[in-house]
Amino acid sequence: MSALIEVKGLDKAFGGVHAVEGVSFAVEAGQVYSVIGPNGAGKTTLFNLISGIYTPTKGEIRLNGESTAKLEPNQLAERGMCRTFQQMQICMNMTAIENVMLGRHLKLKSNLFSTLFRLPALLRDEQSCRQRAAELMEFVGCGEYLDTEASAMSYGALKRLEIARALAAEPKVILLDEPAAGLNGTETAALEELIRKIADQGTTVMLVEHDMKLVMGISDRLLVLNYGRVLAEGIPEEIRNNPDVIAAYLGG
Amino acid sequence: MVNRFMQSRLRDLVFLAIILFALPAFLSNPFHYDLATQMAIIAATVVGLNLLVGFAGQISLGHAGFFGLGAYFSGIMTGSYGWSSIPALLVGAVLVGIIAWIVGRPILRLKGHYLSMATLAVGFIIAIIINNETWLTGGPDGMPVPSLDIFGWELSPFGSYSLFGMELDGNQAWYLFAALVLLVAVWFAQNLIDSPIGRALRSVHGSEVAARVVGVNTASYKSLVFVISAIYASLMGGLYAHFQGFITPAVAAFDFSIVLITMVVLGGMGSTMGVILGAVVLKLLPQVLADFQELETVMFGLILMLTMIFMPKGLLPTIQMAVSKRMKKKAGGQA
Amino acid sequence: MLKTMLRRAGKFAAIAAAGLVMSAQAAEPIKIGSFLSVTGPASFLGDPELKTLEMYVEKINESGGVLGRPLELIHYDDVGNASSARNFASRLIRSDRVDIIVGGSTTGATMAAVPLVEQAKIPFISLAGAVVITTPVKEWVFKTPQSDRMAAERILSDMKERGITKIGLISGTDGFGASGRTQTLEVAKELGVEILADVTYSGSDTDMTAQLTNIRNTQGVEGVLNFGFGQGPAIVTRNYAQLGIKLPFYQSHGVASDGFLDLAGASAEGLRLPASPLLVPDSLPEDDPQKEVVQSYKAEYEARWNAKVSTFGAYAYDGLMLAVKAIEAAGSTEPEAVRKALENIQGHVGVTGEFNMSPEDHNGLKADSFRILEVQNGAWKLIN
Amino acid sequence: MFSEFLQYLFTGITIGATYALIALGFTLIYNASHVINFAQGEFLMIGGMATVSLMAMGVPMLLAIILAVVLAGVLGILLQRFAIAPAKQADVVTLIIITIGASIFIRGLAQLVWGKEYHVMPNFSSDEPIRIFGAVLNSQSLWVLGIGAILVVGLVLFFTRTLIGKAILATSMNKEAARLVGIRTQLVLMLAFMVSALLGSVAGVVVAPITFTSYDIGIMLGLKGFVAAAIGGLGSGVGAVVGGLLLGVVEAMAAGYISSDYKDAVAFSMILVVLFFMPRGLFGAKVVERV
Repeated sequence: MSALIEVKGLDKAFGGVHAVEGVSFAVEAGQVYSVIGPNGAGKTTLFNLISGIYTPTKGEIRLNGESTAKLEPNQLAERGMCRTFQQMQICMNMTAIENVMLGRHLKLKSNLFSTLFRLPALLRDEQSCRQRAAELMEFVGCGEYLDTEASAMSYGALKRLEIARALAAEPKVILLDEPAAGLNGTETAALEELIRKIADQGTTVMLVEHDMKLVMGISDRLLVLNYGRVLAEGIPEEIRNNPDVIAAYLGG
Repeated sequence: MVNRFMQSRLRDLVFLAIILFALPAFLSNPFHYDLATQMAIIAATVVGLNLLVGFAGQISLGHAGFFGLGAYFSGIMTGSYGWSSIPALLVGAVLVGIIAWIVGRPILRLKGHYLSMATLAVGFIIAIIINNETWLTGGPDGMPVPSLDIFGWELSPFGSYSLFGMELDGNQAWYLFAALVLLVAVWFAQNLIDSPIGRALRSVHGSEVAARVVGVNTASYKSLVFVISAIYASLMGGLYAHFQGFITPAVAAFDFSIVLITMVVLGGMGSTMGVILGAVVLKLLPQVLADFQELETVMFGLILMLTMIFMPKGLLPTIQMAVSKRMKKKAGGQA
Repeated sequence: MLKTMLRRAGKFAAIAAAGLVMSAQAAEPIKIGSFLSVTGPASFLGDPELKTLEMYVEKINESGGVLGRPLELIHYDDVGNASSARNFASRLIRSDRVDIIVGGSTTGATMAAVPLVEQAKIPFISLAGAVVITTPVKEWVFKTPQSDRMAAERILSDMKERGITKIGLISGTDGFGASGRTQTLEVAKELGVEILADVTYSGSDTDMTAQLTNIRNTQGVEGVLNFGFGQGPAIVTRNYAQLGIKLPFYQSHGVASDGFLDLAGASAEGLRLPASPLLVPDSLPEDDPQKEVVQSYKAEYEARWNAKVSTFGAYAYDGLMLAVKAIEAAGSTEPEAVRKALENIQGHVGVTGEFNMSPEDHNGLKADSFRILEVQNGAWKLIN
Repeated sequence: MFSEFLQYLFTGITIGATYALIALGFTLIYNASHVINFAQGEFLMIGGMATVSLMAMGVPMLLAIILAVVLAGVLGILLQRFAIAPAKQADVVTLIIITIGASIFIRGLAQLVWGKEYHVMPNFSSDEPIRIFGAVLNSQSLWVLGIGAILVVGLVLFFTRTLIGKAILATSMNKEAARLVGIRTQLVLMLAFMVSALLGSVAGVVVAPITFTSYDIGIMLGLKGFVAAAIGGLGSGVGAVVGGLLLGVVEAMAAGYISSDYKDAVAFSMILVVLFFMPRGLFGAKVVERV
């Protein structure tokens, strides 16, 4: 069985500066796969490459065996990839639940005619979509915000909301970019619980995170980046004991 | 379970209908009906433009071009080629939609001021063509347009009609017609906003990248809303031409594009009721200021500037915020 | 409860409406309505027109008004925009309920108002030039300026007299220029004048050298005509001189004002144009019937406004005088009677020319009411 | 044939230089505050009209020009202080509408003060045109080009050699960081508006002898300046100059060779083509989407 995500010799340069250089790895379906590394190691750039927001300078990414070189982010979403952002991307001009309902975009049949005349079929779809979105918000733990304007919500709630939106698309793989950043201890614990639940449902999770405790606790495998290059790759146990990793983290 | 939009949609639509049908009690002469009719038509145009600007967050400084195309297409087909109004309006709308789609695809990739520039250029090119092709459009001096006929039934500001036993003159009949058109335009706009398509559109404004990663093909949604708002403009342009009975290239001019976008921003971007208010205010202002003669321009500029400085969110949203703050205060005081 | 609320709302509306309508309850004045392009790109038309109307309405009222009733001038500024012109015409007719309209600075503004005027059956004397305003004749629409067609006839005939039969044409893309261009092309065909080059410029252009170079390089051109108004023709004139084009140069009546000479300066030397005698009142022969009218209008206007008189103000003067004459002849402001009286005005000597109206001619001027003037030593000189 | 081409080129470069100066004004303000100032054309109008009216009062030309430019500069500061600064939270479109309101207001005032007529300003030097290979060049065109070049060089020196210039640049790159290192950003923004107004008014003065001047001359020239700035790429000084000259030359060539009816349409089509291939104009900065 081939890997769900396969990255080979990936390169991304911004005006001569290599943010990601010669990175290769593979993520099997069902894993929780984390990318760690010091600030500026190229983690977010890597996510932007995988999710199609940046085009690689060199190298190849395969999703389910298919090359993603020519695919736009929305086409990747159609193929089951969804993500959250380090700097949250919430539509502040909508309510919380609308943000999650947006996540179900691909699951809804939208037809201009039935939309304009607001035909019963559309209403039914909308009802069930809303219901599903409400469940998801409950699932991630921001169920009390349903019709709150997104702009009026707290940071932590928005972080969870973004995950709910990504889940609403029922992705095969979800990319979480620093979901724990800015969260306090209790919130982080809840997040860990949430990620576990997501993984238990069979969704592959890719994670960029700084919180070592969290990462080591839930990851099946880890990728360590440093200055855009792969420093190490393996199961948490191997990473923990890798001298290069220790050196990099301790400022060696 | 009733969501925010459903509530406000019903409330807004009923509220608007009450205002529209109660208004005649305050209109004392045909000139008032004349103005009110124009306001309704322009308001419907702006409701369409608001879908693009207010909800999808894409600026257009050339929308009068589409309004003008609709006006001239309808005027030319009915006037010179003997078409009936309804097919002229509809075919015009389809053509304008196609044109908008063709130009929209490439220019909607642009962002911010570059998009304003490109839409401005498109509007200018349309206006220049209308101005120059005198054989077809009558050139800068304009052309007369026959009155509206709806499947053989003629609606003219100069006619007289009876409705449920009420005697109406042409201006009153036109007003009622335009009011209905506005209601339908608002209804469509609201249905669109509160739907999967509408969410996709709004997400383009809220966070384009978020929209893309959940599978929204933002490029085609931007095109879609551009086309829809162009069709609104085209249809309303056609109606405007039939109502006025005479059009000049001013209906397609840059100045008018600016007026349209100003109505949206002044009234409140993203608020359907707000932009209608914006249209009413901007249409009324020149009439009110007419008595100030030389001071008219200065005052218009000053009012526009001050309103936008002190109410950057637009008239209606600012008023609504003030009211809800007040009510909260009251509630808080009692608690 | 609801009733009182409604009543109160009604009261509000009445107050608001009164504010909008400009209440006017003087002793049965005769209401003269006007919409003019007082500001905007055509303000050089609307501004002197409004000044003239204001001044003569005042004067007439000082000497007892018309039919013993004072005149009341209700005027709006259409900013050169045809849609606002139409709206203000609507307001004049339906809200202000004027007896007659004297206005419409541009052809676009006039034509936009025509359907309303025709329907409301209110006499309307337009101050705009294009031939379409009165050809075909519209029952309620009259106009005081000579049509652009007459201007084209006058210019092309003068050219032919000088032996010029192949010309270059440069015109503005505004209403005046475009209509003038169309008429010139038609008249040229009738008179056997060939138009070898035909170029345009838009109202806001600041340099017409490219277009003139194009004409200069066209083989066989013997003379050049510029049909346009505003500042454009002055720029054309200066570029013409700079390029050193020596061919006979004509302008239209659109620039027949002293302001044009100020703008064009020495470059205007030698150019010709058709104009009303207003620019050369003193060189008219003593027996010219227009001499007195023209001289006194010029003197009065310049004394009152401390500004140079312009041909366009004279259109308003003639319009107002025709209206007064018609109302006096009709003995009332009853629209149909006034319209009939207007149609029957004969031998009325105005500043623009001698008006002989008829049911077939709502302009009443002949092409020879245009005099051909030439700029000599920085001043207008009457040629014929 | 060649003289014809040369003639179009002269015409295009002269008017293009004017566009370039206005475009530079747009660029300056855009760089400092990311505002597109639709009142830019009014600075040009103020320059020309104030000079003409002061000269009519008997003030010598040079002094009249200086006073007019100072007046425009003050106006630029007032515009920033009272219209732009209070609305700093506003949306991009809202700011556009504010500057449009400001331009209508300024135009209305000018019309009240100076009237609606067009006015002539004499050439700075001889009225005699210069002849080169059969083409004619208005001597004033040399003034436009010369002063335009001086202003461009002056601007470059201003931004690279003076503390104030560097402060404006720093603010444009990162407002917060600039504030942290002690730059008074509000003051800097005000300065940017002032310099932009100075540029516009000087442009207005030098072209007035060619174009005449009136209270509404700023509308179209201002718009063309925006077009030029967009072609060149907003925020790029080189782009503004190239965009302005390009627009002027294309207009003149189109009027001469293609169709004078459609020369403006040709210019506007050119923008569409440029933006189609280069969505940020010819010299616009490439921006990487940051998420």
